[in-house]
Amino acid sequence: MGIIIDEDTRAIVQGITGTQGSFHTKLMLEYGTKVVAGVTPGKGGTEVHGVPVYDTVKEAVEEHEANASIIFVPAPFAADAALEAIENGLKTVVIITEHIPIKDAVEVMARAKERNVTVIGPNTPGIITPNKCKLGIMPAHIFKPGIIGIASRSGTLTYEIAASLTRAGFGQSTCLGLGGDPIVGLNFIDALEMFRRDEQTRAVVLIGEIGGNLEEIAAEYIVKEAYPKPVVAFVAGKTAPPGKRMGHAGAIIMGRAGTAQSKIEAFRKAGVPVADKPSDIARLVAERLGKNQ
Amino acid sequence: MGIIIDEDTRAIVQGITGTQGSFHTKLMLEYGTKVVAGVTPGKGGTEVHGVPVYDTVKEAVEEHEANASIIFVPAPFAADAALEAIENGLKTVVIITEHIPIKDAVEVMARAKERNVTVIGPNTPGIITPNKCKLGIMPAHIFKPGIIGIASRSGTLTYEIAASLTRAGFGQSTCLGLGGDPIVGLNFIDALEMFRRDEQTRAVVLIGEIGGNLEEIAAEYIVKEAYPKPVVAFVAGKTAPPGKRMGHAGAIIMGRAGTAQSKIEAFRKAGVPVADKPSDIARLVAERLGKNQ
Amino acid sequence: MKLFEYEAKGILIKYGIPVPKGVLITSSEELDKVSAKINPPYVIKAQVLVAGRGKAGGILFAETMSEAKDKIERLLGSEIKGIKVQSVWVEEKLRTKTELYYGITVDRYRKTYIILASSAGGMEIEEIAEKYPEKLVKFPVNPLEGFRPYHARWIAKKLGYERKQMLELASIFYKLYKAAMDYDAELIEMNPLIETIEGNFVAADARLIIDNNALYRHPEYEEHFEGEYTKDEIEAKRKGLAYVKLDGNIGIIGNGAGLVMATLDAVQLYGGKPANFLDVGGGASSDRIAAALNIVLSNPNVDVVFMNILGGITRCDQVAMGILEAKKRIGFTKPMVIRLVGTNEEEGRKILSEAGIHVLDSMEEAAKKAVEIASKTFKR
Amino acid sequence: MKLFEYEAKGILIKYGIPVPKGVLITSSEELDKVSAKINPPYVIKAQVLVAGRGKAGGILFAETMSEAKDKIERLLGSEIKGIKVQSVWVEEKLRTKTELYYGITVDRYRKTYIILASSAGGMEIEEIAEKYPEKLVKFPVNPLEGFRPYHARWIAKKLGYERKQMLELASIFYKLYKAAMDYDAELIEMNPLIETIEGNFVAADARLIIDNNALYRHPEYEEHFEGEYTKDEIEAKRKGLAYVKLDGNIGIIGNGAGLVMATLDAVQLYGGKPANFLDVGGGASSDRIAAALNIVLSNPNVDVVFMNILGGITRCDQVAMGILEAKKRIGFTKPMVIRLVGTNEEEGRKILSEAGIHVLDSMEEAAKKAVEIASKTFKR
Repeated sequence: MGIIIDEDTRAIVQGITGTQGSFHTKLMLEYGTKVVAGVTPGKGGTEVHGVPVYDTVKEAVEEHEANASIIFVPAPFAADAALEAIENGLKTVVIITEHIPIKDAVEVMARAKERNVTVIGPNTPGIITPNKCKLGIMPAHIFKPGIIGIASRSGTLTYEIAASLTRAGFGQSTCLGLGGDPIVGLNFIDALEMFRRDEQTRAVVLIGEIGGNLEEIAAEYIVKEAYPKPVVAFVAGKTAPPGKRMGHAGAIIMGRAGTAQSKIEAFRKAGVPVADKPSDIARLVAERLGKNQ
Repeated sequence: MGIIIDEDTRAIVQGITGTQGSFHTKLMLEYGTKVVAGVTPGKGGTEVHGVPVYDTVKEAVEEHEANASIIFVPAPFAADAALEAIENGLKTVVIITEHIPIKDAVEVMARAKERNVTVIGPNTPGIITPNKCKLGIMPAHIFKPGIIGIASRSGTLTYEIAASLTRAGFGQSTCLGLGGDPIVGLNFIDALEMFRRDEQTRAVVLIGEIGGNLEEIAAEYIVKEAYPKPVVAFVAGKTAPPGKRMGHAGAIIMGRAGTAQSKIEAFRKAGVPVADKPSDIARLVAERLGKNQ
Repeated sequence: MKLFEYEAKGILIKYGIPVPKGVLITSSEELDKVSAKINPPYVIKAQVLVAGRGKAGGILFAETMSEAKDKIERLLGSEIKGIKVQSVWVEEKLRTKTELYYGITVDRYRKTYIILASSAGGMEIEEIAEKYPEKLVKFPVNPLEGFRPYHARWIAKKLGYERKQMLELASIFYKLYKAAMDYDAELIEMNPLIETIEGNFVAADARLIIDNNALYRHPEYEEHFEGEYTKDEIEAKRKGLAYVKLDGNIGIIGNGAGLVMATLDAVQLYGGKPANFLDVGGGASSDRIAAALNIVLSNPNVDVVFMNILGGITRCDQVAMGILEAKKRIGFTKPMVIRLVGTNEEEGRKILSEAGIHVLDSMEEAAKKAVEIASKTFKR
Repeated sequence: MKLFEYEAKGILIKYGIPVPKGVLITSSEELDKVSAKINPPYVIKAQVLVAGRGKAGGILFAETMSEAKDKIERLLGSEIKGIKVQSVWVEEKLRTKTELYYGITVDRYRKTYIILASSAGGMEIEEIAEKYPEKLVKFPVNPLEGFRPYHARWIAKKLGYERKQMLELASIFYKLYKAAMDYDAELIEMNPLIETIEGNFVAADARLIIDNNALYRHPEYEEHFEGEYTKDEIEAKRKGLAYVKLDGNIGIIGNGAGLVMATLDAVQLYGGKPANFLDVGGGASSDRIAAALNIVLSNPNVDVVFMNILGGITRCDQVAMGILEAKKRIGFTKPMVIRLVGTNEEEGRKILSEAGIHVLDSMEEAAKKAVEIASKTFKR
């Protein structure tokens, strides 16, 4: 099981001929992901690691059955690539690209909603369902199949936590990078909803950071729905000063909104233990799973 | 019966405080149309012929049950008024206004389609279901209830033909002005579809003119569907020179397309008799009805 | 509103679409501009807003500057299809490999803009559609999604181009759509859009018609707009009348475009020839009626005026007063046939009959009568 | 990128939104401009990009020109919240009836722009939301339909205005949305938007933050952009690094924004104080690592550098080489704590241990160590 992607995911890679696109196509193929085609305008007719390249998504999906896309296209063209994927019927679109303007992202998300498309990112490491499918750029070896669902706004911090969970014997059902931008396709609630329905997932780890109030909204949701699976959280940015962007476009404290303190408090009120440091997550998960059984 | 409007139509008038809006509100009320509210931005709280006026459609529909709108708003603001009506759930929108830019009309029609809204016009005299409801500016006394459905791209020419039908003893189920612009909400096929389903309608009169190819497409449809009710047509503009706009924005022969000859030929091929002059319509209808019975 | 080729090309340049290097010449004093800016051979094109300009001798070629001078001078001041040539566009002659067609227009049935493209260009789109239907790419633009770069690439591929050429072509297509939307184009065409033997793409001819109803958003063309019409037509437009001059001798006035067209048709059916189309529009005042009569009668070919009014919003008494007003003001003596029914019909008839003017009931009867009078006075 | 008040107001003017008459003064030589352009009383506002400027003494009032001169000169060259005042905006003081709030920002949860409006303005939006929740109008804009004039009218009515005032306000709201979209605003605010005692509406203060990711669409602000940052921060940005200076003594470098934030948090958890945030991003080359070290070490407060690398796309051998490169180039002697795991971990460790640099496995262990070193060398 796991969520969103699995053995039946058949992906195209948009921007496949670029350095990143080509490199990660190779890694995804090695992991067993079914990459059926690539798209780079002007490079139609070539091949990348044995994957045929097309000029347009329309041509690619006419020739190959595909249901997902992963996008490595540079920021000024990435939203357009996403719209092309959406318009051509791909149901999961992972946008790795960062630095996409907000206005463009807003349009992509609205169009995706209209067409019932799941967008992951932008500015995400992607998604992995260990040993089944990887649509992303994460180092695969730190993951192993298991019962923990992870949803995160961060990249390397997620690897840090996933690796420590794996070391502690907790594999993952799916690890989902929501993306580090203010506007991303999925939020914590979407992830919680999907992990709730996923039988393989027995506990959920949420990795938040400063900026926005999606953590607070998730905490509300957990209370309101009496969320049936244990949830453990980590929030990065306790030391961040207001008004300064901490790397991610989405990681900024504006006025009084978006502080780590507010998020941690909200989680704790909702009965979600919040780890002080990444290495505490595995212990908290073990405790909660013990409690729940 | 009749199509689109009836006794249950509850209309708001957008642009009700203008000269045309106010005058025709009076005439529509006198005809028995249920005009439940009016909208003119900046005139909220006033009244026109006893009809309460609001600043926004949202307020009007919150206070009054309404399902239709008729728009008398000046051209630069008319498309916006139509979008306001569409967004606020009104299911029939009649746009009397002429001179609306094509680009604006295109947007209105696309939005209407998305929300399943019937748009009549722009640049239309409106629609009348005799003795039941009138959403338009046509002189009411020339119509009487009966079995003829009329769909027309013209205004006064329609009155000419409706009056001669009435004089000949043929009343009308509904008389629908499609509008004189290149982009209008309903075309002849839409009208034919609706008249086909309407039990009261036993014959259909189509009044076309030069410009575009909607008459040709209607003729094709009549053949393809073996249209079950008699259809009689008139086409204005046999003497029109190419490249000159004959009053209506939609009435123009561009290159080889849109001539009256092409339309008349298409109708005749489809077995639809085409009247040489308006006064012949009644005779042709009588003949066809005789033949059909 | 139609733009001149050189204006349309100016807009293309603004959007980054390649056009041949060229210069506008309005008098023989400016001939030096040509050699200063462009090398031979030359294409010399009369700037007139008529279709079929090429076949009518409006496009000439010159191998040398002196040949070009001769031809420019010959073209300037000549007439193409009855239109005086006020200016000439001289441009470099490119070495053409292929002529393409690319245009954006309105699809009435689909209620949207549609893109038409073909690898066979240089002739009218209807001819392309007839002769090479398999080469015609039709792409209706979804109004809610717009025209995207990937749509442009798909069309460029459909035309048979690959790699860099495909990208270049797609970029031109995308820019043209932007221009079309920004300028409220009813029609925008590059025909031919040529592929040079070097493999580049250049819009060798350009056509742009701006939606008249959207002209208020493009005030820079207000003056231009008037240049396209005759003096009478401008005068009519100012008064809120729609007037089109034709070549017969029966002046026609009516209310409503469809009715006026049908009136013209009826006149022709009975053997007459309309001198014009004139729609007074809805709810015309006596003043507007008088103005209409004035304009129609200013055409010396008019032998009889046929006025066909079906009063809805328009009131017959206002029409009657307008007729008397015009009679008084311009004192015309030409015969009139008046058909007047509808709102306030009684009052209108009374006003006219008191002034000794006879009014008819039926449009057909009135048309017959007008033709009868016209045929008696027909001089040419 | 934050614009100065006077820049934001310049944009509002361009869109036809009323703002008080004003003039920018950058030196005391320009003081004459004030009396030439505006009548007293005056509002004098320091142009600094900090929140809470008013409370920090950055907004002064003057009844007469001579009073204004004094205050302008006092403000110019002073510091507001540690920022030097380079310019002062002087404007007419309007007679205020009501202060409103109106702003457009991003709604992350709804994934769209949202309009926030309140008949209680002049304080921060969070304060309005807390104190007068019933007066706060929230209007999320449907991205596929856009913000329409009728939406603007509905909001204006919700704020309690009728007739001409409602229309005027709605027109301002509509124009501001256009400005927000055209300028890729992440936040645009008129606060206060004042209703004068004459009943007109004027944007007394304006704030505009342009989405950094969209700056490539607004090249006119490229230079401006750099003005907002310290020299180090600009240097970092040029190298593709995200750097934020803080006030501690432990220099921190890591890969990935979340990981670096968590590293800062861990240092603080163990009682240390971070000197900065520095994210080298994904796939950093040895060159970028060296540049990162260079920037962090240019801060004289730094007593120890803690580098926390979890190699995914980033390769540990590249990181190791970058460290050696930096050591060679800038010859630093400050102590370093290095945590290095992930892709090519073995190679990286080997390179460093051969150079005598010790590498740790665990982030927490490394954080503790860094704090320990820093507390020993902490001087202030």
